[in-house]
Amino acid sequence: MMDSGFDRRDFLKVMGWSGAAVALSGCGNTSIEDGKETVVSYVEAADFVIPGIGVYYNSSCAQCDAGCSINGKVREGRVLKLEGNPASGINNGKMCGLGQAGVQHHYNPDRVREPLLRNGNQGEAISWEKAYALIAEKLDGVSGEEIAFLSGGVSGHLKVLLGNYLSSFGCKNHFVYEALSPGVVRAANKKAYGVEMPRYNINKAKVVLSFGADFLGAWVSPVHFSQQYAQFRNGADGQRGVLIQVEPKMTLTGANADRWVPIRPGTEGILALGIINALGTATGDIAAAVKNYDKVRVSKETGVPPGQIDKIAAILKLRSPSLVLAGGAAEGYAHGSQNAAAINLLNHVLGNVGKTIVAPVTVPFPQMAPAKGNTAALKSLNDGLAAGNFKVLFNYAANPVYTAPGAMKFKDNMAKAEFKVAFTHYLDETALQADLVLPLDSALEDWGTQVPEYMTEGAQINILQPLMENLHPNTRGMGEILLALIKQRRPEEYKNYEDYYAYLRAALVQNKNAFGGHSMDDDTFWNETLTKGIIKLAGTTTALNGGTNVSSLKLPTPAEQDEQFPLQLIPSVNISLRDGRNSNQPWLQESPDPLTTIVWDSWMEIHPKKAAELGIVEGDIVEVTSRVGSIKTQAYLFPGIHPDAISIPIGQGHEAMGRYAKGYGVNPFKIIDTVFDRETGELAMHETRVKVSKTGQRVIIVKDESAAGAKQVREKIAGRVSTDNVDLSKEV
Amino acid sequence: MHRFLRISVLLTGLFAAVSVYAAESLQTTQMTEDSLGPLVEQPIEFPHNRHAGDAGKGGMEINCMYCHTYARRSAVAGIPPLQKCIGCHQGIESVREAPRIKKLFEYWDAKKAVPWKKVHDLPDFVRFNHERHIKRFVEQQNRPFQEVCGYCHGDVKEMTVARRSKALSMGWCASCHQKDHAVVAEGGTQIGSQAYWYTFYKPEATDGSTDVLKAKGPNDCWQCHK
Amino acid sequence: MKDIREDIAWAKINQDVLKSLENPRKLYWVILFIALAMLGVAVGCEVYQYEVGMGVANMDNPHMWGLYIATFIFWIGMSHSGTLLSAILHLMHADWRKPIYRFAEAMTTFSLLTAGLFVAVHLGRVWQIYYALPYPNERGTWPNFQSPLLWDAMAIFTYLSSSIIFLYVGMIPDLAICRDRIHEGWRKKLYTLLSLGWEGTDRQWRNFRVTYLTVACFLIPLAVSVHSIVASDFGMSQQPGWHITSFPPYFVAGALYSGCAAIITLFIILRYVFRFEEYMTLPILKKIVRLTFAIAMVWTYLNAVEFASVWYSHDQASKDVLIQKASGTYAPFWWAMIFCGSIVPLVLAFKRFQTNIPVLFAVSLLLNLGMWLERWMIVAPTFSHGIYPWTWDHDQWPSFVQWGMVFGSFGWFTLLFMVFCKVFPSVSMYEVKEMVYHRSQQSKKQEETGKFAAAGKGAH
Amino acid sequence: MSISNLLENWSQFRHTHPVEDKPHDPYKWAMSIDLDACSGCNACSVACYAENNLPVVGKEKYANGQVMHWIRIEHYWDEDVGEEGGREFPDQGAQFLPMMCQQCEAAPCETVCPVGATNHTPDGLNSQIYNRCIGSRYCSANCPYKVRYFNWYDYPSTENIWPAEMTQQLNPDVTVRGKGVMEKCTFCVQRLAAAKVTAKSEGRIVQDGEVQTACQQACPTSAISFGNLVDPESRVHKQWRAQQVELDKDKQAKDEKEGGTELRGYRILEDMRPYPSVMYLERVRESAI
Repeated sequence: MMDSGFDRRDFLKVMGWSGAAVALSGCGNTSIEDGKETVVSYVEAADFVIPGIGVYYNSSCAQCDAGCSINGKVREGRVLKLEGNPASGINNGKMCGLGQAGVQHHYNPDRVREPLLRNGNQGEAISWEKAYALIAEKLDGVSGEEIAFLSGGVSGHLKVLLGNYLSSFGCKNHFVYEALSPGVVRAANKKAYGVEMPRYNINKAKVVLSFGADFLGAWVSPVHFSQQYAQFRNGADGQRGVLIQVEPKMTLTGANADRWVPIRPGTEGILALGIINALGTATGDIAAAVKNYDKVRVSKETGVPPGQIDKIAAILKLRSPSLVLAGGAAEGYAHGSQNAAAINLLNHVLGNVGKTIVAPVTVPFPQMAPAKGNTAALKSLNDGLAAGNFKVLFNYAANPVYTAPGAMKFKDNMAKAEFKVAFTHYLDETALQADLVLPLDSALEDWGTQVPEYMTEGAQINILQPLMENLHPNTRGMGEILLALIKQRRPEEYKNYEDYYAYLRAALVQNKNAFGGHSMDDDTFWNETLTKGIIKLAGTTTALNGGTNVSSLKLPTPAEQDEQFPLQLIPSVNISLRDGRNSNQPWLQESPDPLTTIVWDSWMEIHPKKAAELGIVEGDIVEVTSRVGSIKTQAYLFPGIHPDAISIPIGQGHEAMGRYAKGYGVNPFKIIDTVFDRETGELAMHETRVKVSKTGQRVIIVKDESAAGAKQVREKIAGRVSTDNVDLSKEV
Repeated sequence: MHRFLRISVLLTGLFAAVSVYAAESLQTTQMTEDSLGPLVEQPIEFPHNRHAGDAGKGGMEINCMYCHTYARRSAVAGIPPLQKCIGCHQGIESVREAPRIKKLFEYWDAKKAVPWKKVHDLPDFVRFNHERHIKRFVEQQNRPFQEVCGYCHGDVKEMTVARRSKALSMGWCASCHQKDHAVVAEGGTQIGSQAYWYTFYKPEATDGSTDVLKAKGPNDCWQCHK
Repeated sequence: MKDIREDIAWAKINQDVLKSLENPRKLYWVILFIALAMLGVAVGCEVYQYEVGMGVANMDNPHMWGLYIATFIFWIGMSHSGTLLSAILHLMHADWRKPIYRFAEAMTTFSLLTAGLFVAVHLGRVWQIYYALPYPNERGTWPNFQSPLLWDAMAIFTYLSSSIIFLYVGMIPDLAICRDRIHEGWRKKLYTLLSLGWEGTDRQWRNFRVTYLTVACFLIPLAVSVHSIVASDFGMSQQPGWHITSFPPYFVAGALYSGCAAIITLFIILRYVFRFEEYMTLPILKKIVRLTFAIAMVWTYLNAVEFASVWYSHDQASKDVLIQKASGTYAPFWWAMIFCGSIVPLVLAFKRFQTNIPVLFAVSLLLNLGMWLERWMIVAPTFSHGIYPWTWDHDQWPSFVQWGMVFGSFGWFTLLFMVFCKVFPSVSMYEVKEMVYHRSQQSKKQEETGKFAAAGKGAH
Repeated sequence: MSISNLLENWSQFRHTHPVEDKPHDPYKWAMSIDLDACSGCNACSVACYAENNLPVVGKEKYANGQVMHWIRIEHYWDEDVGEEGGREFPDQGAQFLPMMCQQCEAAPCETVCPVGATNHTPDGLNSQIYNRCIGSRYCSANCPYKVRYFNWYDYPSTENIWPAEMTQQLNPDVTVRGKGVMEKCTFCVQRLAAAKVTAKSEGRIVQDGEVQTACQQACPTSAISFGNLVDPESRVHKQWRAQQVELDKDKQAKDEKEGGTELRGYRILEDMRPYPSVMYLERVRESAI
């Protein structure tokens, strides 16, 4: 397909004078014109470059951590559209909306284009040489302990390089922070199965009982799970899978469930134990642990009717194998670990371990394995900053000023570091606090490798490669920057690598035997790798070896009614905006939230019954007050939420990050209590209690849903049929 | 009163007749009429006549497809990369010092594409497909390139820089699409089965004696406007 | 009371009518200026809309059509009364129409001109409006003859041109009078040109009568068809509330209704402004009022027919639209329409109000308002509450651009009408003369027969 | 452009729907959407924005109902959820429905356009010709599904819709629409055209799976199938046949049967006789739980 990477870069060039003018004059040029426009032409062109015909490159999606492989369509040197790469086991050629919007990350008009140095409140454009020199100067005489590096999840060669850079000045303070991470579930899984993230075979389960795991929406690897879900619905042996979702606020997965069970927030573990009790198949320790969780008590504490518990137990008993998942809604409490442990216990009791929960494969290069982000890291960083332990702070792919709970006062603590460097694409909230802002290449311009945390049958390393020439001449790849920085410290070791591309190529080609390139020469192997965009490996399988130790399982009985703050705040995760790092991509802003169809704003979901009690109607601007603060947003009456809870989506309320993000909606992180999971130290996102009061203002909510209130009213628009009345076996 | 009625009937009839005549006759005039476009000044005054012209007139009879190679593979004909010009011209010493060639090499040395101006620039909502037309008329009907290309581009081998000489209006395109064209002519390549034609009209053997399959061009709007 | 005094001298008629062409009073200029200002608002709105896009009118999906189409129907409807008075009543030999038909016909022409503008204003790409014309072109394409909108355009264009011809032809003898009475200035030239050398010879009168009659005959089917076609814009679609077979007669009745109401309004204004009490007499007014009342009842009946046929049908979507009209966000307007269109005209049933000018003036304005609301209530609720519930939208209201354009259209109409009244005789002189002559002949006859009868009686 | 040509072509343009005697051959593009698989994730909609140069209109215009999504995800609650005496919670979930132009065979929009800017193609698509459109919006007024979107503003020149950088993303195969024209889902006609050109040059017809619409390609649960209904080998053809849904019927024979049917294929607003080309498969819910 191509000769070598360097020639290829030439072809990535945007051809013609302005690709933009060609496309945009759509309805402008309405008659024959002679000699007004210029023809797209080349100086030199490879055979496969034909004007008017797309060229496709395989790369990887960097919009979230799921690690989907993409196939980018490039025309005349411009990347137009991303499709899924069918060769990837993770997304099999499919793409979510978030991934599609990757081009808007690349073409975003608000990207930082020059290295910026703080000068008062202004950023002053400086050269890269100066920026690098400045970093060297600031690091000079600072001990390794005084340097902190904050990043989002990193993996692959970037992680290797980063580790080497940090160790070059003896820094061990690498904080890996993801605002939304299944940190508690990982820990509970480690205990129950011996691995942090086992492989879930949703497609092989006949019943999936999910405690708030939004696997179709934003949980772990949604595109992969969505495909499994489709197979699960068709049924491996003709029997359609049954999905039961237990959660206080309906997620996208809940909306697709056969039975959505609203539960009192925080009592998920109790219900899990209640189901074990109702199953009656447990023996020994487990039976003893659940013996007090009879239907009546469980029903009283969780609010789930006893009949419902029986039904769930019956269907789990009847149809095997099943799969029980613990997700965001169950883990977000001070006793989140206990909840997750109780839920995992259910899998053991049902005998799902080894059937639908199987051993994961990992890439046999531990140094490349993903550094998994969590929220406990944020707490220790924040504590360190507050104590003034860090003089220099690096920040990459995290935006803690926006995502840290308001009560942490991260912004103030960050100011205590003397020199803050942000490697960033946009001037987000955190970058605005930095002293030096270094602009990064977009994921579609950069080289790199990715090792996804959640992998399918085979292990894979994803390749990131540029789909087009740099849009802005003065941005650089993170790998490129790290290489330059590490050359400051260890020039001898890295002098052979002219740039990150050379480093990456050398690193991969060196190990080509491990990557299945035995019989190929270096160039062939490299070209093959780039063409495929994925390196598939046998991988090593970590066996499951967890236990069913129930001695430490202690589930608190739900707290009594809190008079002052009567409602539980559920910061919900929106399928497209997630933790807000992609909020400046207009396609996502205009993509309606599937359940409420609200766009470009935040809202507060409240059950109609509760709303009637409080005298709230749709569009009322309400003030949501917690112990740490208050925010104002519009109320939306939503039947899919427990009456004791309200929910505000995360991802909006940016105070920076450009024209498409700034000033839309509110940020619920601002009012989240700093309560942590007792075992893991992860932030307990659902532990905040709030009160809601009307402000007297009212707006018309901007949403796609109509005055009919999401009812079909007359004729059949969206049909639904019960399994009794359908024969799926005859279907094609 | 009768006279009055007579006059109005007469006038109405006359109007109708003129309209029908105008409507019917337009077709033929559009087919043949040449509509000369303005002269377009190009960065280099490229002599098409030297390259493609008849040998008798000092031309070299180079095939259109030699340079405009994309036309048979893509909707867009494109302009040959500069590389192609240089490929020949670096071996042709005789004209090496000619001003136009010197300019050409200036672009090459600067590694800058020549900013050629579009001459046949259709509105942006019109999508003409070169590939299909060449496949249809050059490969299947075995007609010479210069005739097929010339149908829309005029007699380029007589020009220096190209100049539009056909109307290229919608009616002009449509008038050709409405004609029956033989599917395959002698010496042409038969491509696939007949199913290929069914997209728009099944070809009909027009008269029993010749037994030649003929078909019209597509006439659905989305063929060209999307 | 008599429709007109029989003893008015012909010279006085000429004098009275031509007086209306004299230099205008101050009030005239004031009104003209106001009308111009109103038009200015509309022009401003149109320029804004043209530059920025139709979105500024606050239309959306599903509110694809708005006040433009509603007001378009209103003006088309307005035009019908002129034809009713001038053509239909002409054929029926109702000679009381003679003093008032001229301005009614002018009204027809001008309201059609106004309506036509609304078509242009409504289009998203008005600069491509010629695509809708069937003429040989270099694209080799025709417009779509299946579209009711195209029939509409054709019908309106035909109706407009016929109306203009009818207005002009009927004016020729009067123009000749003007030519003869006015001796200088641009008007003299204008009248000379337009009167086509009218001498009043027998042959000219004979040809004139034939032409006039022919155009009148031609105009009547046009008038009926124009509004039927406008109705088929709606009736031929599948939308709930539109897909009703009674729409064409309903629209025609509505058209005549609003036209008659407008005639009453203008009658009163002209009568006052030009002191036409001698010609626009109360008995004539009474006749129009009674006609209006009759049409109002027809309209009410057809309305009831429409509701009933929707109510007793199985078309749930149409029923919902009807319920929505009566109880949803459009309810105030819908009930206002019922009130203005069906309740207010009941006033006209009382004899003492039939000649009460202030009451009639108020009533006629209310009727017009009601008829405008009727058109809006046909267009908007169907869009807001269509077949597909997901797209229901009851809270999208027209923006100032739409209102400005509607407002301005009245200015445009007034402007045209005011100019017409100052340039052309708004009362038909020769026909009033005819009327006076016929009436005097008639009364003479009656007197004679009366005498004869009396005499006969006496003889017995 | 001649009278005789008009009369001749009239029937060709107007009667290519199967209700008349002219069946599609060799192509009839059709779709089937499995609502049981659809999770309502919006990936299709975003893919459509990317493929078809749809403008992002922003909050203010969205509030005015002027959004331009060619494919929208509707969600429905059961009728009794939240009603007086009804269920308190939507405990059987929501029902998602991707709604786009149904490419009706007897499309209500086609007959009413005054300039013939929307026509039926021989492939059974409902074409929308931007450059012919004069913006009367009659088509949308007459569309039962309200899936036609009007360019209320000149989006290319509106601030922040396509800033200079973002214009580079625009698909050159799709015309960027200016103000005052109607637009709607095209079944990605630019992809169909490209596939047909390839197939034609190889002397065959387009095979199943050779061309995908953008929404279909993105859909993570593969709920959308698209293909040639005429081709007996295509998945869409098999699905329609298995579900006993016939294109040219306004009432399916299976629905007439006593006791209903076990098949879940249906078309929306079928009884209005637009003969839509999109078949939906009903969502299934477990009765045992």
